[in-house]
Amino acid sequence: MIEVKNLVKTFPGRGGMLKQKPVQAVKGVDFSIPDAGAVAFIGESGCGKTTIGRILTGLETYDSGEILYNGVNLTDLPAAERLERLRKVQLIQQDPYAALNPSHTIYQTMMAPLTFEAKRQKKPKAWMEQRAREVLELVGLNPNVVFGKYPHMLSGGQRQRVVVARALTVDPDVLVADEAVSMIDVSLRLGILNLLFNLREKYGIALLFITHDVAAARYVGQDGHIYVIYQGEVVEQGVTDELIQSPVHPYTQALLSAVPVLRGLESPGADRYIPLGEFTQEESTACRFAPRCRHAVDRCRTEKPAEQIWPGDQDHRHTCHFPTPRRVVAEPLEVKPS
Amino acid sequence: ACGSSPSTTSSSNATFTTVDEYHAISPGAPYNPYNSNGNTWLGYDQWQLAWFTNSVTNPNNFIPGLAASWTSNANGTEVTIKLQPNAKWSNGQPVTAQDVKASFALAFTQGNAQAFDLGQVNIINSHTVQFKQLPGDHYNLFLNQLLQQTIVPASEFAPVLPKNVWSIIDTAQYAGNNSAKLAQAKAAANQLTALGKKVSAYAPPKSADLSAGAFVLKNLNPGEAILMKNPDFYDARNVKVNEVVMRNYTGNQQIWNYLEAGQLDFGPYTAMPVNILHQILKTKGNQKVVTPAVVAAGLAFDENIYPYNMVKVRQALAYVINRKQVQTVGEGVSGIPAKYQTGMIDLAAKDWLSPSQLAQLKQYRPNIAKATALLKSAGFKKVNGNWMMPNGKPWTMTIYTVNGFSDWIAADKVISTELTNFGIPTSPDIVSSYAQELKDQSDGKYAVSFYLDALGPMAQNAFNMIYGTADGYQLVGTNLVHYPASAAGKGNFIDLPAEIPTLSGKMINPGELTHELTQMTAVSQERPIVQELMSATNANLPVLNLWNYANVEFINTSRFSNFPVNNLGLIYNPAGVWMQEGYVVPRK
Amino acid sequence: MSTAEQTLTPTTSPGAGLKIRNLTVTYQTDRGRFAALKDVSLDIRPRAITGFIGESGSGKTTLAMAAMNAIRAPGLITAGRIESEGVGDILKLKGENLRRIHGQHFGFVFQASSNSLNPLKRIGAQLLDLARSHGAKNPTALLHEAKQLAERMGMDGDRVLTSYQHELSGGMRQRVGIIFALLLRAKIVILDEPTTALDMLSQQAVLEIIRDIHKERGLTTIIITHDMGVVAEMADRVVVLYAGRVVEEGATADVLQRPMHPYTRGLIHAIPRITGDLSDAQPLAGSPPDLATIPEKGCVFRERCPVRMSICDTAEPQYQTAHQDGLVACHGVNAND
Amino acid sequence: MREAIRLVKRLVSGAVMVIIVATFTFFLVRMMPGNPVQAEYSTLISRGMTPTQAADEVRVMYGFMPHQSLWQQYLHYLNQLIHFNLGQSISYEGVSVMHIVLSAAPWTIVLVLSGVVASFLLGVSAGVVSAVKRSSGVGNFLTVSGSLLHGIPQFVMALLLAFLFTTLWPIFPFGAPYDGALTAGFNLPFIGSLAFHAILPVAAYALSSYGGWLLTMKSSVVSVLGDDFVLAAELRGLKSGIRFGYIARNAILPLFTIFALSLGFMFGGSVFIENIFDYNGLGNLLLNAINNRDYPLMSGAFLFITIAVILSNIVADFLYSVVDPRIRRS
Amino acid sequence: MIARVPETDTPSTVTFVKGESFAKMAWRVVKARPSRVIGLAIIVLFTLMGLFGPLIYPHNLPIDPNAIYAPPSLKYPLGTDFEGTSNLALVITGARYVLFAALMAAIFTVVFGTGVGLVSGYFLGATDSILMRITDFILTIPGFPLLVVLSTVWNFGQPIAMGFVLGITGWGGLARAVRSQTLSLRERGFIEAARGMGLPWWHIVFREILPNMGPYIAMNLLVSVTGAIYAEVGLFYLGVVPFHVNNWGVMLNLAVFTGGAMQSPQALPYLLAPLVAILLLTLGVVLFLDALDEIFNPRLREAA
Ligand SMILES: Nc1ncnc2c1ncn2[C@@H]1O[C@H](COP(=O)(O)OP(=O)(O)OP(=O)(O)O)[C@@H](O)[C@H]1O
Ligand SMILES: Nc1ncnc2c1ncn2[C@@H]1O[C@H](COP(=O)(O)OP(=O)(O)OP(=O)(O)O)[C@@H](O)[C@H]1O
Ligand SMILES: [Mg+2]
Ligand SMILES: [Mg+2]
Repeated sequence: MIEVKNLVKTFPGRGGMLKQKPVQAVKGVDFSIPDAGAVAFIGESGCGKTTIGRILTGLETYDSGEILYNGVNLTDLPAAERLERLRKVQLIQQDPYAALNPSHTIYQTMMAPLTFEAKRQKKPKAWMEQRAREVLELVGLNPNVVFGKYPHMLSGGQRQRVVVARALTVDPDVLVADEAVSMIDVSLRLGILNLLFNLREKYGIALLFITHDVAAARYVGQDGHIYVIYQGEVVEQGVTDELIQSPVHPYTQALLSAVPVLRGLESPGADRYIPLGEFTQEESTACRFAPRCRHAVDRCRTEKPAEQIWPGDQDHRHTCHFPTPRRVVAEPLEVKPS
Repeated sequence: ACGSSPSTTSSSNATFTTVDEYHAISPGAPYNPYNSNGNTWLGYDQWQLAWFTNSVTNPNNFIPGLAASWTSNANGTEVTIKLQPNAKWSNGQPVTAQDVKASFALAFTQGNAQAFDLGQVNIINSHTVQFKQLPGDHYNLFLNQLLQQTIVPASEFAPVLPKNVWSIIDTAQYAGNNSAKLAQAKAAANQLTALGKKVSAYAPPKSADLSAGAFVLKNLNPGEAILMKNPDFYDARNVKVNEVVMRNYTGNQQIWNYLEAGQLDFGPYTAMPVNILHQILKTKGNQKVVTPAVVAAGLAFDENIYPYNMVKVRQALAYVINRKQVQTVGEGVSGIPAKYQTGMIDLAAKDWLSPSQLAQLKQYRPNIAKATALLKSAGFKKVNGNWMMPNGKPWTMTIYTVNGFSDWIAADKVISTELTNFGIPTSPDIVSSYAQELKDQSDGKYAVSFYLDALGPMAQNAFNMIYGTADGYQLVGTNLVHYPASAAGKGNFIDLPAEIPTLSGKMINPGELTHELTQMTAVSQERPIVQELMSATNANLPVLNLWNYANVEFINTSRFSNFPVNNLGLIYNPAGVWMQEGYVVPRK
Repeated sequence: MSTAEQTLTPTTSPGAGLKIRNLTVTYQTDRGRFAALKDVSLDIRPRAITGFIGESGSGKTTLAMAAMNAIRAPGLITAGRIESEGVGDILKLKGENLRRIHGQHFGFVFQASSNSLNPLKRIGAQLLDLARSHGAKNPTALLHEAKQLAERMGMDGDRVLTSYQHELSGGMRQRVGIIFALLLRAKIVILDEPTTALDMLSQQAVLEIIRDIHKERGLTTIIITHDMGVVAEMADRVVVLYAGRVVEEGATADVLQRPMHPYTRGLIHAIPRITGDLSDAQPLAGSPPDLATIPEKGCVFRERCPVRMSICDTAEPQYQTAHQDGLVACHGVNAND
Repeated sequence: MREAIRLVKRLVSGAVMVIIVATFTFFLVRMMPGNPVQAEYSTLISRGMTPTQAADEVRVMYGFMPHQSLWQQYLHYLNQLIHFNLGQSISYEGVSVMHIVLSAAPWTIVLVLSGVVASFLLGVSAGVVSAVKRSSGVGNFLTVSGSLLHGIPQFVMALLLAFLFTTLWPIFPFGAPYDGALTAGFNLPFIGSLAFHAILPVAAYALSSYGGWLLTMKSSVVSVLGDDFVLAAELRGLKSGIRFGYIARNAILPLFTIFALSLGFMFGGSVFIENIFDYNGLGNLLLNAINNRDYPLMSGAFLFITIAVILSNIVADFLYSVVDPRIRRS
Repeated sequence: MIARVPETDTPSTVTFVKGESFAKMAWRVVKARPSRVIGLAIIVLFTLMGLFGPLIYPHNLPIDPNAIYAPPSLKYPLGTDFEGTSNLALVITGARYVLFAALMAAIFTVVFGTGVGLVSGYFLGATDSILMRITDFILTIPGFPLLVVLSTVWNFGQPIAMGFVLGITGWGGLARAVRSQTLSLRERGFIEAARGMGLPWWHIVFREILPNMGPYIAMNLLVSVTGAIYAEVGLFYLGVVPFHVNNWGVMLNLAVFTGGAMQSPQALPYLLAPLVAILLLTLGVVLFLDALDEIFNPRLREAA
């Protein structure tokens, strides 16, 4: 169980003495990942999803807010113990090729963390290889086949499986999957999603799924939670299918509209709408989405909306002055095979 | 007729091309003979009172320069010179006694005049000057060194010479016991040093490259200096050369290049291997001129270091080292294997010794059997082909020599091979500089090392190399003092016993005898002492001479004729001096 | 918006079709020479949007490049003919003639992430280079048109023209790429994975623009992608490639609704869907094809095929008509009929 | 404004570096064994002077030898530095180091600048050819010859050329930077002679660094050729001239900094070439200073080179940000 | 609720092969082109020379005053020097000092350079600033003159001292390059992954980052070997450092400055012998370099 309260992260501008403008990447985000639960972050490029994921895995520091890992704030712990606990949160990166050391064989890649794990747990040498085989089989790879190979000799899907297997060597409680399938070939994508789902189901590993592909998010956590992030803030959250079916924030609606429609198999949602323009990074004290919102009125441009609960659903929250549920996602058509 | 000559500069027959072996061209350096880079050339546009003929027995044999004649009193402590009556600077002004006196003041600032105990300089008349040694001293090379001083125009150096320079010199020369005066003397000496610094840094105005010599500097660039005949030179009518081109060089090979190309009318002594010599002599017109050089290369032994304290060991080594072979490899061109081990060059030995005395000298011809016998008698043993010392330890040697002295390095390698083959594992080692070597030697760091020896032409200088500071004898004030080898920084490393035997077995004190030589004014007085020292050196071998140097110089006769090839005393001097004597005539 | 339309409409460039016959392209590699495309025959219909779909390495880019006769070493077109209206057999073109059709007949748009613009020159200057290379009579008019196109795509035209490539975001670069492809009124516009590196919103925006302009100019458009969603959303017709072979071709709706090749079927089933039953989706078995390990004989898909038969091991399936005007290459289809 | 602040910052840090280098070299050169007096003494001896005479001669030099403690000397040196004074040379008695260095610099510049420029132009053009034709015979030949030439050390090249063209076939003059009969100045014969004499040393320099440029340029061009925008330019049907411009400009960028730096290091002279061809440039000067243990001259020459390098670095940086828009700010 | 089966892509019948040994693989890569084999052969030849050369000759090489500067003959294949010693023997026995010093120099360069570059690029911050200032400093000071000065300050009796001096002046460029590579590598996924796994810094730096710079470092090692040979031979050639031992630079120096090889063809073999040795070694390195990339980069060498 990870609880995050009011997380804020500002990147100092780069360039030494003459700094560029600082970037406020995360502006006070609250969320929690229940044990064995699934949480998805969706939002467009640059909204701060990766930053949150990296903070959670300890790869990035944060400015303020609180992160409780099983109720413990890690900043209070001595460094060694903090690292120990952070290892329970593992990151699965977007690019499986970059995530594997090209000069190491899969065997070497697997052994690196296991050597330290064995030392920590005072396990014999034989345990290491056995454990490596175990996790590789768990992710659906044949250790005998892949051990001697270099990453470039594997397909994208296999690589991503190796990455997951490596993460599993440290017995993580949480996997943070940052765009974990967007670089995987279509035909293999579903396999990885499947794998993640299984890990959750079978081994109780919680999942933070970061993506801009809503369908994929739905696939690993139908019963989980989706957080829609816009410019470093959560603009809407809710249980996955709930949120997909009846989003109330125009930004969520735009995101969902953008999911391609499989013409012939689906018909587009009635209220589908795609904003054409490039979005501006201008700081605004009012609703940040107002400049791009087709429904914005004067109030949106002057007053910042507070977080509200959508009536009737305790889990469904949003920050919109004029929340309106709209049907934007595609509807499946009944197709009769000829 | 010379159209085919490859000379790059002027086609004029009267252009004489040479290099100055002591002197690289430094554009930007002042026209000042006291500056170590100063662009003046001795024997061309820088002129001395007279020119030494390098005689081994007569230090006072000179060719007149600016001094037309000179006289000295019986014990040589007073000298009077008469200047050439029509000596002029190149601006037409006469060279006067004033110039001479100023030049000697300048010599004091450079420390030169003190070296020969110069006391007073008195102007007798505009062309006559009298010199006196310091009261009480009689240094026998007084005249010799005095005549070799360069004369510069007083007017030129007036800006750097204070009016009271002579009173400073006088104060500095106080040698009594009055401590106040001693302090003043010290201060004055410092003042002179400071002056010396000013003088050598001084750049006379560019307009006045004044010369009293045969030539005047006309033009200078990093590659060449061009000197024109000085029409105001006192012997100008003797000089048949219109222009001298002084080539710059940064290394010997460049001189070899010039010589091979036949570009040099005179090539001064340059170290070179035999193959280059042959190459040079192949070029049309090139001709070799050999004059003796009064210096030898030797090995010095530190007798503080076991086993070199044993005469038999040194002698045995002399029998093992094949000096002919060493010379062939080391100094094939200008070396002559040392025959008599007398502490002087062999030519000097012939001059100083009678034929019967010569015959008595041991020649230490290569003889392994003798060496073996000597060592065995000294308690050495040969085990597995290598010698063990009487103390039971194996005998190995390191022979030190100096970086950049290629003849020594080559010789060192040959000697090492010879000794190793003889059963003494030996390796050469190379020290960064000669100064470093001298310092390390005097600090007793080397058992065996290369040494410049038999430095003459004067006997006293030659023996001083062995029996002077190197053996612990130093002049403090007017007293000869002996420092033991243990005295730090005093330089005694040869450390002979107080008395050593001559060949006839007579025990002599070489340090004292050597000092006595400096007091002698006549050759006849010196001869018995020199003979005893030679004999003792031959018997004891404190230094083993390897070869005597010769000056191998080159002339090219295709553009000029009438070189003073048979006048060894003259040809020892720069070519400008030959021209003063009427030599060197352009071919038509 | 309306002003832009006015200037753009007068000269529409009616798209041209492509007739590809028996095209074989090989690559020389350290491991030998492989056919990246083998005996491909295909018609690209004029004024339609055709989608090329297939896994990585299936030969989509190679096909597009070959269509423009732009295969470079170590690749080699070893056989085939490609005809297009007005230019004849493209594979016979050389030198200046070939250069001229690049840009004038074909417009090519690179992937968003790739740097298809000279990093050292401003966009405007590069547009002028383009104009000069194709002998445009009035380069400034062209610039003006580019600016309008940019505004039309939701960008600030002046800013874009005076920008360097690195000053633009991925979505903007992609749009600029499209401007370059359109400016010379190319008849056939080929977009290689135009949206792969973009997020959903930018992707939809770019697709939207492509669709509009395609319609407006009557272009022939080819979209290369491995995202079935993009094809489904955009294309009139879809070409499915597998290991250098066209395995199925037909009208998009037909292919999506009634895929005939087991590979196509697998692909469609492997799409995570935003609605509907999750268990409908099934991953495709096996790994993507590797040209080096492709069997010499027989069907290239058989290792992953759920309906493999013994004939698949020996004979390569031939093209046969399907979906009325499309085609499919599968022994299984034959058996079903 | 930003640029200005950046420039000032660079200059300040450059100045700090100069002080550090000055300090370092000051102490380093004084750690060298031997001293100017010893060195001079050695020289005199090896010229054949008797040790006594030589000792007399060098005694004067003690006057030049600093008697203060090393620390005092250092402070004095720094104080001089701040006043742009590099002190006085020991071996060139009484001449200021600045004067010596400045009079040596032109020789180096004539020699090395033409060498650097010639090798750069040659190397870069050959690099382009060898990249474009990399699978043909010409390309292979250029690449192989480049690697081999790159492998030959400069002094070997210089010796080789000198041997071939002054001794074996005496086509070129040797041993002086110009014909001695001429007067230095802006007159045609002088400049002509200067150029004629410079042919061999410049060729030696250029040949030994040509390979480096060739290889760098080749790999740069090859990597640019693989860039997408090159393919894009082709597929847009850009004329080959324009395309070549694209490639060339992008490929030469990475070489630009190296070129600027080598211009800076140019002030270090080329010890070997100057030595072998007898130019009184900075390289020879420094070598002589080292041999003579002329501390002020050594420190001064080091400092001069360092300043040149630092300045060229700064200039390179700024020029780079001019030619590469990606570096430019705001 | 949803039925999903974990799939395994291949049956587990194949047994795990760890792959061929490094040496085997390297040899396979070298064998692929004759030029590489020649390069390797040359390098091996010189290595053997350095290792065993001095052993096959007596400590003091025999001299022959009757064959000074002898031309090449059966007895003296490369002619003789100023004392009639075989040039071939000189080249062979001289190889040890030259090569060992050069190897030492290269090792110092590479160890300093990669060490500083790695640490600086990985830790960034103050460590980086300090190390980079030092690197700038090394880069700013003119190399060769500094080398001359340093080489007089240190004593050069041992090749290791020579190597150290050469190394200490030459690591700046490599440190810079390694740092920038480290900077780019440290942003790469697998480094982040390793950090996320809680692996210690030294593991990340030396086991994850370093192997990826293998070809680069190996190439630098070879190139600095030749660079060091030139610098070293150059120093001896100029004669600015005292020499105690026979080596190629000393040969060049003696050939040119005392043998007059430039002036007389007689001494030419004495000059050419070490020169040819240097050129040959250069050639060997140039030819062999080509194989390095493939040896160290698994992507470039495809298992057959
Ligand atoms: N190290 C950094 N330094 C400065 N700014 C950064 C840094 N990392 C991220 N940012 C900025 O923070 C913001 C959020 O970035 P983040 O990577 O979290 O976005 P994201 O939602 O993951 O985007 P994408 O979908 O493109 O991956 C962006 O504006 C980005 O430019
Ligand atoms: N330059 C090349 N050298 C060698 N092989 C190549 C080259 N370019 C492509 N190939 C090979 O040709 C085959 C088809 O490549 P192509 O780029 O057309 O595939 P693609 O379908 O576009 O894949 P992607 O989706 O990854 O872009 C691949 O197996 C690829 O490895
Ligand atoms: Mg991200
Ligand atoms: Mg592709």
